[in-house]
Amino acid sequence: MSIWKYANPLKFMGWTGPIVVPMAVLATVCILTGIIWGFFFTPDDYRMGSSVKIIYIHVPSAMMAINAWAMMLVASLIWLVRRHHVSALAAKAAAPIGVVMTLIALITGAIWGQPMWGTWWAWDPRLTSFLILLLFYIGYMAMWQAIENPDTAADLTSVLCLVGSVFAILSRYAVNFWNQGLHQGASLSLDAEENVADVFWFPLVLTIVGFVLLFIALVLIRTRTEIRARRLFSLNARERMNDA
Amino acid sequence: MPELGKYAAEVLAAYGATFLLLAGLVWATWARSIRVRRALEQALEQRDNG
Amino acid sequence: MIGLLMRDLRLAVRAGGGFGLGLAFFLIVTVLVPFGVGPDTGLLARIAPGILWIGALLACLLSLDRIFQLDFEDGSLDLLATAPVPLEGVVAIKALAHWLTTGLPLTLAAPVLGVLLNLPGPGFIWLLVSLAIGTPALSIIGAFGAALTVGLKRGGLLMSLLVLPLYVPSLIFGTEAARRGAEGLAGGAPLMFAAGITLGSLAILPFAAAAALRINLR
Amino acid sequence: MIGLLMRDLRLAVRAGGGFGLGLAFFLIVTVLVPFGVGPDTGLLARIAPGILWIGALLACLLSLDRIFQLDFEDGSLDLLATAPVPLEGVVAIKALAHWLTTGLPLTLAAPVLGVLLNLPGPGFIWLLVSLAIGTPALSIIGAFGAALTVGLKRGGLLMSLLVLPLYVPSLIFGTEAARRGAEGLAGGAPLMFAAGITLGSLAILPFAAAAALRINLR
Amino acid sequence: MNAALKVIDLAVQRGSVPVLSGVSFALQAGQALVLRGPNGSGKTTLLRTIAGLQPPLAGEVRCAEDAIAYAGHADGIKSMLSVAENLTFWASIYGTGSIDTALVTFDLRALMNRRAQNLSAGQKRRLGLARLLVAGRAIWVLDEPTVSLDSASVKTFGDAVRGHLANGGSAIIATHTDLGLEADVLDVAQFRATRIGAKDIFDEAFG
Amino acid sequence: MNAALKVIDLAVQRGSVPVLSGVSFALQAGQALVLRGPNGSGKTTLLRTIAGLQPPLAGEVRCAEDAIAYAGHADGIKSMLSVAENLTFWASIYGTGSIDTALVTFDLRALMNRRAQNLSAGQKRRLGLARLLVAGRAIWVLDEPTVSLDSASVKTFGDAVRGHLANGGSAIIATHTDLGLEADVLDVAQFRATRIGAKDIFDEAFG
Ligand code: HEM
Ligand SMILES: Nc1ncnc2c1ncn2[C@@H]1O[C@H](COP(=O)(O)OP(=O)(O)OP(=O)(O)O)[C@@H](O)[C@H]1O
Ligand SMILES: Nc1ncnc2c1ncn2[C@@H]1O[C@H](COP(=O)(O)OP(=O)(O)OP(=O)(O)O)[C@@H](O)[C@H]1O
Ligand SMILES: [Mg+2]
Ligand SMILES: [Mg+2]
Repeated sequence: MSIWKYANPLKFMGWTGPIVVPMAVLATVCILTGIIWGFFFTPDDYRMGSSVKIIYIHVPSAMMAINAWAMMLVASLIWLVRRHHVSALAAKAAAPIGVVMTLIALITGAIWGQPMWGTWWAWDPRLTSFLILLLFYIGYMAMWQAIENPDTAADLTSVLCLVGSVFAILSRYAVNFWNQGLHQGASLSLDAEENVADVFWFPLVLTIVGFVLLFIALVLIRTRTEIRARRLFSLNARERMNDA
Repeated sequence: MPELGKYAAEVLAAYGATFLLLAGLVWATWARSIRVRRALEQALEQRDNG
Repeated sequence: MIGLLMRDLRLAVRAGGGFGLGLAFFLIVTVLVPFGVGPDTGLLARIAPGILWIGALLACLLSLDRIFQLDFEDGSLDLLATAPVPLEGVVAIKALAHWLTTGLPLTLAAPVLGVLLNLPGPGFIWLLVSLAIGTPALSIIGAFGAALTVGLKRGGLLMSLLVLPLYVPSLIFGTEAARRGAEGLAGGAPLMFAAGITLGSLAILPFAAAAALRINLR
Repeated sequence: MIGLLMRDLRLAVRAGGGFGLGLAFFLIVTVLVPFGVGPDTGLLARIAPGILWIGALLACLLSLDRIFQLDFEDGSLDLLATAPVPLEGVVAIKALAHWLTTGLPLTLAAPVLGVLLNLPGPGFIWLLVSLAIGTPALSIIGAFGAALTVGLKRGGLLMSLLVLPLYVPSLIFGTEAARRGAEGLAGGAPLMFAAGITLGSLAILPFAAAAALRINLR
Repeated sequence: MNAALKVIDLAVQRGSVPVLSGVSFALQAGQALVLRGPNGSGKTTLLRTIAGLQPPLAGEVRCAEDAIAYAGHADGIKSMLSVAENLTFWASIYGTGSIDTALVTFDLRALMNRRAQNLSAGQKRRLGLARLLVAGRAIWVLDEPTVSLDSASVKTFGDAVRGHLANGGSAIIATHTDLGLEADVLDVAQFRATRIGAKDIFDEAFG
Repeated sequence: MNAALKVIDLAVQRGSVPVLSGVSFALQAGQALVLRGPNGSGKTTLLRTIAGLQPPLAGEVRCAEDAIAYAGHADGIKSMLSVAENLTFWASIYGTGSIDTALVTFDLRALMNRRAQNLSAGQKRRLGLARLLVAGRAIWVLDEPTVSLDSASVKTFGDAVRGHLANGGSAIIATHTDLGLEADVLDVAQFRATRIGAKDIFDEAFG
């Protein structure tokens, strides 16, 4: 028996059932602790003042926006190669979560930009590539919407996801080339010099973990829903078949 | 409530928007989950009875 | 395969003039811009390379949905899929036909329209070269988008939505080259990137598009 | 006639989301412009009202060819022409449905997209009002263009060509109002002209479009 | 008795080429007329002219206003709408009442909520014909109505036409197959337009 | 003798619904098989699966590579090209020689330079069928080929099929009308897919 057996829809429903709720609870706890810690018990930054508190939602959501797409890419590949339905449906389930994460990163960034850079929006590479990512998400979801037959939709969206990923990375480089930008560098790196101060670091890591757990919990719930919807589709189709 | 200084509006707006979006996402996930589960149960019942 | 290319070219010419109309659309977009942004020549000169590239891109985009849609509707695509030609080849040929009837005339016309937007002197040759190198990518990416959406009613708009983000890298490198050229700088580096994207797309996308077509036909 | 309106709205929503897609196209055009002209915010702010108007116009234009084309292809138009409803009314209803699914959402979205182009503060309300007043003219003029080209294969591109010049007056007055507004001036006068064009088109074009349809059907 | 439809010395054209000329007949209420003729003889052109979709080259079609329901090669079905939605739409356009009779007559009850996209060729055709019942018009003008129908459906269709005639309606039907109807047959081949004496070439070209 | 086409325990689906299952038959060279069945019984779906346009749900279709010529409800005719141009295009795609035999067989010589747009329904269909001769394939898979043909053209078509069989070809034809062919008849209604035992419910849904 390989690990693929867990991708059987019935098995999947079985083993995910018990872990959904604990996962959701754990996610809530992590996010709440991280946010409360960050919001109430960390000092202001000497340069950014209290606006630094936005970091606790901005950075986790930005990371999850990218990670959600990465997960969709892997799931699409699995569907195309091994044709496990759960995999295709998980990709479908992740997209709306990714969109919301992208939107949160964009909106909190835009709000943050007003005091820091004096503008809501600038065509900075990081910001721009997020906008492009948003477009990819919208296109991907529109594609799922537009096709009635679920298997056809799974196939076509998977192909789109693969090609889209290549072009998303290309755009990232293109945008960098185009404009050097205002945005922060990577400050979570181990390189001490660019690192954010420890006081910000701990609550931030906690919210990041919380967002990851939240993502997993939501993907599980949504995938389970999609599996049921898929089954419902088959039943209805069969029903209509028998009527005819 | 900590002292937010001159950035109070920005910080609160950011948290508020995030909260709204996350709440919307969770609600949508929840509602659809329940709706689909009901519909499926109904369909199964209909199939087994009819 | 030559037969297919000839047929597609002939249809493009017969069906109300593939060349003429793509060009005319490009012309009109270019003409609308001064109405929209006002007649200040300095301003127009600065935005000229970008607007010309965007105009070419949109003119290209508008003609995409017919790459496969008509053949799908009248059943030709079913027949082509069962004919002894590889579907990848069909995609490549159709993209080529699209480029010959759209990208190529647009490229040749762009410098002429540059005059309308006060494009600075050195910009002309760079614009021409960047379009010549960039538009083939627009056609093959477009063919991929068209293949993805071929079965859908009103797939045209969905296709635009899918295709435009894919166009971004080509657009950025293409306009960057043209803009640097217009400002008298060297645009060699972005041009190389644009060429890389075109070659990469030509190598990979026919396969992706053929796969999408097969899925849509079943 | 209500039945026709409801059917068209339903089809627009079913066919992959009429609203969503028109909007998305508008969004993408707006996003592409900075890629084309470069990230300089001052420059973007100056061209913002014009670009937003042109974007709305193109988004509108792209969805026009389906006003009558699909109904023509599947024979519905033949049947509507022999049904006990005046063809003028059919045209008016179809233009209305088009506006509800395209012009209206575009108008509402334009201010949001204004942020991306750094549209100056006072410009927002003027942009909104000028679009609200101008876009109905775009829909009815578009319906006329669509009626003229309905029978033709690949009429889409020909239609763009016919319709764009007709859009010029609306575009000029609309952007003028929005631009004056963005610069903090009063844009009332151009707005009046735009309203005049809209009302005039609404009064006359349904008849012209119905005549064109009758000719194309025979 | 007054004829429901009267065609007098009609000449019809397609692509500005005269196809038929001198067509005359009258159709009484309760009567059906079957048009026959080999492929390309001009049946479709004649029917479109009678339905008012194209102007006659010469002659006249006399019938009451808004009396004709036309059904051609294309069915006017929206593939994104369900069977019931398609019919309801036409019912609202013709201002007639319910679609139930039409659904029952053409055996579409079971398919009612199916998207038209997902119908087979014959099921689509049945939907197209059901529109005739919803239109509530007196004169049916039908162009090859039984294409892709199986024999049971052809019989259903024949019954529907017979019912229509019994209610005082009339029908004119172009077909290549046997519908099992008691109807007069008109062979359109006899009306084939011959080239008019090419005396004045320019007048002829602008006829 | 080896079968030209062998279908083994085939199950076909449409819109992820099983339509037919357990279909098995063999087609010899020189043999024709007529598929019958009421509207919506799954003939089109079966033929598309045999032609390789959609994957089977289960079972197998065995035949030589590139042996099948498919002709469906839609004709694949370009209305802006002339009759001769349409055929020449397909001849070049299939890499076969001249189009003359096809033109003569289906009586299209006179219409050769006419745009397909300006053909009548039956003339268009003849053009669609002429493509089969140009394809030069051994197995013809035809879906309601005689729709809108007049009786003379139906006879022409029958002769063409007979000629094809005599040359060692074979044909499988779905139709509702009588083609006057000496062919085996297969009623697809008997293969109607029934619900599979609902043991593993999710697997069933995803079958
Ligand atoms: C709409 C605007 C913005 C977007 C789309 C955006 C996007 C991002 C992204 C993608 C990351 C990287 C997260 C990761 O490490 O994976 C990030 C991190 C960060 N952003 Fe933003 N950002 C925006 C605006 C801003 C603004 C205005 C500021 C403050 C001046 C800011 C400050 C930061 C900081 C401090 C980090 C953490 C850097 C790190 O740890 O890597 N961002 N943002
Ligand atoms: N532009 C044109 N120029 C010359 N002849 C034309 C033109 N358009 C159509 N025709 C011819 O007009 C004739 C009438 O066609 P019509 O469609 O009315 O025939 P039909 O009787 O309906 O045939 P079918 O039984 O095949 O449907 C055909 O012979 C057709 O070839
Ligand atoms: N998405 C779907 N869901 C359920 N049933 C479907 C779907 N799509 C098609 N069907 C049904 O599949 C069946 C098979 O259709 P098919 O086109 O193969 O029939 P056919 O035998 O060719 O009929 P005809 O003689 O009318 O052409 C039909 O009953 C059709 O209604
Ligand atoms: Mg006809
Ligand atoms: Mg069929």
